[in-house]
This record gives sequence, structure tokens and C-alpha cells, in this order.
Amino acid sequence: MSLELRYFAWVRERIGSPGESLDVPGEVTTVGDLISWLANKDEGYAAAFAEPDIIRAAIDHEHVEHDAALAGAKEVAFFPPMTGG
Amino acid sequence: MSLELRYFAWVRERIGSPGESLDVPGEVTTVGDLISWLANKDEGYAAAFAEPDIIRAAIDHEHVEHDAALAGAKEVAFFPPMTGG
Amino acid sequence: MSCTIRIRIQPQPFDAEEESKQLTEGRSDVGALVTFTGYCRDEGGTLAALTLEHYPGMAEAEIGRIAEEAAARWPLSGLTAIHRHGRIVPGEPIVLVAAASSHRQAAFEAASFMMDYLKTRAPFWKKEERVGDRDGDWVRAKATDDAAAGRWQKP
Amino acid sequence: MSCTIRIRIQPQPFDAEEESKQLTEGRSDVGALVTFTGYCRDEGGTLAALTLEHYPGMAEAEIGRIAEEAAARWPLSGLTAIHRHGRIVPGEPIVLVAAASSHRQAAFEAASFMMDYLKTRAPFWKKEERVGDRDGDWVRAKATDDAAAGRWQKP
Repeated sequence: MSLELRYFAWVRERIGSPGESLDVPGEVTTVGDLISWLANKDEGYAAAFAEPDIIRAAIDHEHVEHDAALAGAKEVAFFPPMTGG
Repeated sequence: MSLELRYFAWVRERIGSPGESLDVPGEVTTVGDLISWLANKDEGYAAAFAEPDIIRAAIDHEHVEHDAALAGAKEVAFFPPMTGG
Repeated sequence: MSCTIRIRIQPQPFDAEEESKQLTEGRSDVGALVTFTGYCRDEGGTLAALTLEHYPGMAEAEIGRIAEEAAARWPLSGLTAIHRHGRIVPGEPIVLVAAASSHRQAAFEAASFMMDYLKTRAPFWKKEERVGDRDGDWVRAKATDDAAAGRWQKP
Repeated sequence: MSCTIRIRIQPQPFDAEEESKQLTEGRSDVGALVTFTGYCRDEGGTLAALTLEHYPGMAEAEIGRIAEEAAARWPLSGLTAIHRHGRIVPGEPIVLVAAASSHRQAAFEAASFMMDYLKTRAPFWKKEERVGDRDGDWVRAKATDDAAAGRWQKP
């Protein structure tokens, strides 16, 4: 599956990139699977996803939980809890 | 006892005056006594104080209940429930 | 936190932007400003104007007491209340409350408290002027306004 | 009541007075306008600036969803939300919410709801720039903000 990934705030800083296009293997079916898979890519990803419970995710501009399915997703974003307002 | 009386809104309209200086007899010791005494003055006062329970009162610019003592009061005001804001 | 309280009772319109500036300009400790502006509505085209009568002297004193209470209950840096009197036509502003604080919840609650108490304790009375009939009624106090003010009473 | 929703995400400052006018000018059915302006504080002189990062596209979409929810819950005639991004120094405004309604409680609650949800759901992140140390930390989300947003959840 081909996905556009977007990273924000310290997730972006630790990965060292604002985003990328990636082909993810078929066994990666949920947001949580994707986090685990990314965390194994290198030290930067490992640092970004060291505490997966606090990572927020969005699929195609909508907040989702970690158990959300990736099927049909075009853009998946990962970021820390929001601090706007 | 000599008092400055002030009337507002429909209390003023029914009495036909924005206020007056009055000498009230010694047996009139509370705001409630004053309302009863005024209500007997003429038809206008009677109409103004026909429903004494809904009349609000202030002594020297502070809200008071009907059982408030008049002792020491300079200015006593009567008016309907407020509708500002 | 010391709170600067400004109270004005006046017939003329007010400038909400200018009042907001007085609460925030030149300072960097204010995190939140909440303003409330109350307008005269035309009630579906039936209302020509409102005439607001007030009790001079007591109006300033009572709104001052309400503002002091708000400043004691919430950490405010500034609190402004302006209430107009006289004849006001639909679309015109009647009342302004502005509350500045370092915290948003304090600013929201203080402004809401001010309005609930202004409605039920400030000595103002509205008389309606109906379209095509210059002799209108006095506005009746609403039980919902008393209930709104009751929310703030401490147990 | 049909509610006109205006959402803007922009780096430049906004004009709260102009936004208020858009919600009230030329209409006589608006009884209440509540505005909230959130400012950058200097935190006792220790903060030099905040840099706000956002997720373009999602920021507009998410704030739009929050506004639609507010318009569904309260009888509003207009609801405006403006959120800045980029570098903002103490004393400058960051966010504006303005809610217009015929009823004051609706305007207060809708504006307060908008702010609680903007804080916890709009995709913005603040990075601090400390005085004398250009490498600051990312602001941490507050549990009190989550609790504030939780107030609005229906049972």
C-alpha cells in the first residue's frame, strides 16, 4: 500500500523530515501497525514513536484512534497532542 | 422621620412623580411598613404598590429586603424588578 | 493579581475596540480577553426602540459592587462594564462587558457572571416603543435571568 | 437559525473589531456577541516568542467541524474563528473566536466550547523561544485543557 505520511512538531523534528511517500507492507493494516513498523526504521523514527500512546494520528485530515484501519487512506499524519488556541 | 423617596419605571409612572421628600410617622420602621403606608396615600400609590411582593427597594443605593429597617436611611427607592443588561 | 475596574453609565454609544485596547495594549501578561456586547433587537420588526431608565448613583455603585465580586472570584487583570441609558434603536449596542485574565476560563466566567448580575441587579428598566404605537410596555423581568444569576451563588 | 461560519488560518494579525462588525452590522436580530481573543504571554519576561506550526488543510477542516458542531448545539447567527500560525511575540493575538446569537448564554457557551475544542483538537503546535536561548521546548498539552473540553461531552 502506498501512503503519503506527514509529521508535525517534535515527531517531525525527531524523524528529521516533514513527510514522505512510502510503500508499506500488506501486514500493516492499522494506524497502530504503521507506528510499530515506522519505529523500526531507524533511530530517529524510534525516538519519534518511543511513547506510542501519546502519538496522535489523522487519516486524510481527520483525527483517528490507533485501531483505525488504513484501508483507503491516502494521507496519514502523526503528531504530538495539540497545543493551539 | 424625614426621607427622600425615589420611584422608577412603572412605579414612578403610577405614582406620577420621580420622587419626593416625606415625613413618615414613627410607627413606620421598615421598608415593608413604608410600602403599606404609601399604598394608602391615594389611588396612584395604591396602583404602584398593589402587588407589594414584586416591588424592589433600595436604601441609600443598596438593594434591601422588605424587612430592612429604615433607621438611618436618607434615600429610599422603589422600583420593579430590573431589566437592564 | 490586581484588577483595574472601569465602570461607565452613559447615553452615548461605546467603542468596544477602544475598551479592549485599554485592557490589553502595552502589556504581555494578558492571555485572554472576553468581551460581551448586548444589542437592541427588533423582535421580528415589531420593536421601534427601547428607552432605558436608570437610577443615577445607584447604577454605578451596584455595577461597581458586582465588578468587585467578580474580581474577588476570578484572577482578572482588568474588568470593564459600560451600560447605556436613554433611547436605543434596534441594532445599537446597549451594554459592554470586557474581562482580561491570564486564563481563558476566568475571563469567560467573569464576563458571564457580570452579565447575569447586570441583568438582575443593576437598576435599569427597559420600556418598549412598538412600531406604529408609541405607547409600549415595560419589559418584564425573566425568571430565566434569575435562574442564570442563581448559578453563581455559593453553597 | 442559519449560522454563517467563517474560518481563517493565517500568519498575519487579525482585526477583532472588523470581524465583530461582520457578525452584527446591518442586522437587528443579533442580541449578543461574545468574542474571545487569546494572546501570547511573556511568562514573567522569560518567553521571547512562540512559533506555531500547523497542519495545512486539516487545520481548516477540523476547525470547520468544531464550528459546525457549535452551530448545531446553540442557536447562533454567526460564528467566526481565526487562528494564526508562524512566529508570534508576547502581547500579540494568536486566536479569535466570535459568536453571535439572539441569546447571551448561547453566545457565551458557543465561544467557550470553540476555545476548549480549538485547544485540544485543532492541529497546531506551539514551540517556545526563550529569552537568551533560541532553542526552546515544544509546549506540552495540559490535562486541564482536556478536562475543559470534556465538559461539553454529551452523556
